[in-house]
Amino acid sequence: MTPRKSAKTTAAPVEREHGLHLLRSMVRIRRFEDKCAELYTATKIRGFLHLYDGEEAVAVGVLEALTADDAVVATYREHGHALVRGVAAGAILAEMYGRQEGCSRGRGGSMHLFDARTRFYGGNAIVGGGLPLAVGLALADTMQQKRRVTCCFFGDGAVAEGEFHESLNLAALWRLPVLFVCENNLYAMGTALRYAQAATDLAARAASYGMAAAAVDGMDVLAVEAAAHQAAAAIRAGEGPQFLECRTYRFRAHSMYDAELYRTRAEVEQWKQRCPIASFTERLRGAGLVSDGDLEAIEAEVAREINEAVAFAEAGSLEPVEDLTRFVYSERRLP
Amino acid sequence: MTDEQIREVVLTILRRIAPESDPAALGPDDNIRRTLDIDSFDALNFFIRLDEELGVSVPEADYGRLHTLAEIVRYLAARVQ
Amino acid sequence: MTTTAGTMRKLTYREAVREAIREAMHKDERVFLMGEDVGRYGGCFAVSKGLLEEFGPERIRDTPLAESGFTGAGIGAALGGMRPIVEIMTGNFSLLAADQIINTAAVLLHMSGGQFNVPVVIRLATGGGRQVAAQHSRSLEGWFAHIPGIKVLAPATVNDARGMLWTALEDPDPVLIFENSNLYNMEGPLAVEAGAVDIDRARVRRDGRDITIISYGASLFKALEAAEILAKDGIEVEVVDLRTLRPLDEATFLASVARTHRALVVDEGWRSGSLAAEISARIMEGAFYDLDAPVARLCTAEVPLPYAKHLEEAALPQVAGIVALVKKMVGGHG
Amino acid sequence: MADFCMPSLGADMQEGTLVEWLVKAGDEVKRRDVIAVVETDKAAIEIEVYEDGVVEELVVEPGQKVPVGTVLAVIRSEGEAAASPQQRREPAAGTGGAPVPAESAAIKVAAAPAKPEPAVSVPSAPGPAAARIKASPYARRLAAERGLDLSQLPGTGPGGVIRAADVAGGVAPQVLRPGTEQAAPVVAEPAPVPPAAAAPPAKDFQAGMRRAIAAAMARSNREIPHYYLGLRIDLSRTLRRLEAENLKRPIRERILPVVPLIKAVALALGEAPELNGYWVDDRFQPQEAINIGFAIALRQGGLITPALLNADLQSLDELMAALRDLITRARSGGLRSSELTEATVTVTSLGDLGVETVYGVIYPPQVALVGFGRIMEQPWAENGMLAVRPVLTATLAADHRATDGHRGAQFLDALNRYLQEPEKL
Repeated sequence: MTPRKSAKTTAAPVEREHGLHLLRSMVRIRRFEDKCAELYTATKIRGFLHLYDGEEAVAVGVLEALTADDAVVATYREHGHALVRGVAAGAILAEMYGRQEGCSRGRGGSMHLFDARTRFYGGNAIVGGGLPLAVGLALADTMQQKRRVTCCFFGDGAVAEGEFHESLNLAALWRLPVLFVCENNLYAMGTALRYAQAATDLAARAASYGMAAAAVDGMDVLAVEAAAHQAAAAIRAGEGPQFLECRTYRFRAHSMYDAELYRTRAEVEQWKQRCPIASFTERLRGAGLVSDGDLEAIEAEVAREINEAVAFAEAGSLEPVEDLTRFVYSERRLP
Repeated sequence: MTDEQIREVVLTILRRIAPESDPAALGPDDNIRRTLDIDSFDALNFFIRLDEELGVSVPEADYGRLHTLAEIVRYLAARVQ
Repeated sequence: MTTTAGTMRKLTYREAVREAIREAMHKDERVFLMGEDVGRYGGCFAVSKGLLEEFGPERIRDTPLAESGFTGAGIGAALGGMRPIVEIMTGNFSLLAADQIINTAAVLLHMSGGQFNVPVVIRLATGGGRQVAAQHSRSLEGWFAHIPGIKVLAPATVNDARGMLWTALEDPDPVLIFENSNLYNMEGPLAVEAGAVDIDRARVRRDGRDITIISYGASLFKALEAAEILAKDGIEVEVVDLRTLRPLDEATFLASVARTHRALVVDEGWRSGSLAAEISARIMEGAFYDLDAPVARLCTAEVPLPYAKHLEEAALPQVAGIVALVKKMVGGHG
Repeated sequence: MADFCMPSLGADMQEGTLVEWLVKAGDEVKRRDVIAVVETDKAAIEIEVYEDGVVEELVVEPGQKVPVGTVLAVIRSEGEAAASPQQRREPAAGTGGAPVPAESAAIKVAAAPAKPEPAVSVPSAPGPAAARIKASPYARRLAAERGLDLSQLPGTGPGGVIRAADVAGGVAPQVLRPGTEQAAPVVAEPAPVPPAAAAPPAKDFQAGMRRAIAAAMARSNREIPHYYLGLRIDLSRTLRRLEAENLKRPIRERILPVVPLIKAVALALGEAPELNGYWVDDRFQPQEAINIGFAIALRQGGLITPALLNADLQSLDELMAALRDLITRARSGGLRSSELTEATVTVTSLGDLGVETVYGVIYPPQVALVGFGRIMEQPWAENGMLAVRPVLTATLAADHRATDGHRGAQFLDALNRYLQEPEKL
């Protein structure tokens, strides 16, 4: 099998409401991450904090292709995925505050957001570690004749891990319903893809395992959405796992701060010109689908949501220290 | 069973119960409890052994009548076939 | 449970494990077995021989040599509602799957604040003594017993080999079952109606008053054999079979030590940072004032296990060594 | 040379008064010989030496009070050459004029073997009393519970470690033999001494037990402010019931009167839990289990108080069986050390010997001892009627730190109540 051609950016027509919805989703992520950065500097949030600025189109576009029944396995840069998947902003923020109202009761923090209701399986912070998990979830679905998709996000760094190759092989071998989404932001922490991989065409490498693979412009939410829909449809049609490489870029440091010695300001600025939110806004505006009033309304709505989330997190309570050793083993037997 | 045999059995039992003492030196009319420093547990064990060896079951009420070797031998002689 | 001699039968440890798998698969259709060579080959140790024919390739699932991948897939499948039994051919290879076991299975419940439990069962052959040299003779169960979030079982008897699997499958959390490969051929009695057993408690396998030997797995039988020999010298050894290495049932061995006042831990792991070290420490913490002698440990010599038979035997805990050590501990002058 | 030091005869002992020397310079001494008497706060205690050798010098004079660890005397090991005058300081005043001891030392030098042992045979460690005592944790606990001084116990474990069996006072016969002393080089002495290991164990054992009892009772007397209460109890109901019961039974299953007494004590303690436990670390530590230490006299002397565990929960038959088992084993040396340490209270019954009233000494760290005298027929007035009844005097010796007389009285009252309702025992 050969990689599909990159889905070209098209001026695909988009319904106004849907366009506003996609835009709103991306803005929610961006503003949420901004708030996280602010709260981190105010020491409200501690630990590692990996922000998603610049990559919003990937999470928003891909998750559009999933139904409520499907499962999501994400990485440690997963605030946006959780948010778009439907985990409440307040619960995510409370998690980062270490409050028991957090979506993981304050046990996980920024890197380990979990939510059973939306089948959001983390929040996995071992690079490559989420892939076998996704394969297993898909295996379970297959064995139980459940026609669901498990969508697994990972970065370009994961491609170097053995678990990437083991998982792709297993999924292809057993024709499991996994949507592998590689968020290729060109850097594994601070090591550029070209310094880590002999072959940098990741879709081609995935294809070598015998699965359909495509690369898409990860800065274009419509392109991502279209590719994801296509891949998900193929999976649901029983064609086995699909691989989607989303070429994207992170605007901020790897974690909260790094010296960014590994890339130039100019490079960052160049990518910022392709900001998925700004470019999509322009397209909507150009098509006459949004007004300034719409944008203001979105911003106001998002600001309100975030303010409420901050208030929720601030008001959250600390889990009693006596409960420290809970959730090491289950408190109930299995049914 | 002769008195001598009975006496020998009694002394053997006493030796087992009170090995630190010397039942052989016991005079026929010495108070056994006092001479051999026998307490009520020893006494009970003594009567249990008697029962085992000679088949004579001494009722509790008779304990008070048996203080000396002579008394015991006489008592047993009347009851051993 | 009372059984009469008439309802007992003999079978090997291997057969007991196989029966346990078979029964579990009949009982619960969510149960399946996956691992390297479990299907067409019949299992490296022939444990799953015949099961492929009975259950088919979906449920007796051969995997590529990708320990992390298929162990992780087992974990994911458990998360997705199945009850997988993952066979990692030997504990040595578990190192390739350690990320999935330790970084995923053991922590998901906690990281998710109690939302996602992982009811996976992972079976691993363990132990030395078969001249398969350094890379195939490790006893890493003590390592895994270090990790909160998983349970670690070490069935020694045929009864436990038969009964622990189902209990493990019913457990909501990841359970690792270390089967000592030297035991697979061991024959033992099993009640016809034998079923699941608990995985919570250690067992006193032999009563004694002079010293407690704490052991598990294949070493248990060395301890019991040593106890027989020592009994002829009037030394009554109490032998505790840990059965579950995590969580440790310390109440049982502490109570035993409180009775005997001496403790020897026989552990096939290496001594430094070992399970034996943990047990020693627990005894210090929980039974210090009952100790009449320092706690002793008999572990594998701190070398990678050599191939040559005499060297391998010298490296592993043996009956003679147990006997000598116990005599030294119980005897008058050390 | 070895120093013979003021021993520590209890953790709380800081100093002691040398009362008397039982040896003089030049005397030969053997390990375990008593060579001095030391007075502590309350008791005069005989002190043994732990070396075979010759008294080189008495350093401290009788009447002097010195801290623990002070050198009282210097003992020259057997086979060791006497110190040359320039190595030794001058003998202390009071042991005679300077030339005389110097001369006697010279004579000893002449008597020493031709081949002097190298100096390494001289223990360089401080004397035995000052040396850190090696004892197992369990042995330490046992010794503390029984009020024994570790320095007085022989260590038979590896390297001379004191183990539980040593504390139990030779209960386990195989550990009686001390085998760890530095084997003194055998020298051609006029009267060859048998190796220490050949000393008759029974005597050692008795002496050890005597010392153990001495230490415990001295400590009790020193530390525990006792108070005593007594009550005469009509035993007719209990005895009548027992006789009726025994009449139905073969001898083997008969129950002795002391058994219901013990049971009644156990039940009464349930109503007075402040009497059941230990005084440790300046506070009373109640014990949930009621384990009755029953004092058993040994015919060869001494006594031993193994415990009847959970006596309140056992039937009379079970208690009788347990008691018989304990007594048999106590007298044949088959007790387990744990049985000697778990008592939470002690019962002493001296009625067999005709004693009317027992005034007990509490066994530390316990806080109470119940004593029973002889059951005697006595005139007894009840409801205005005079009758002859079997009557027993029960006494309570209790630790005033833990309880007051009021509580003790409640206990005796409960005891009496249970003995009037033998069907409840």
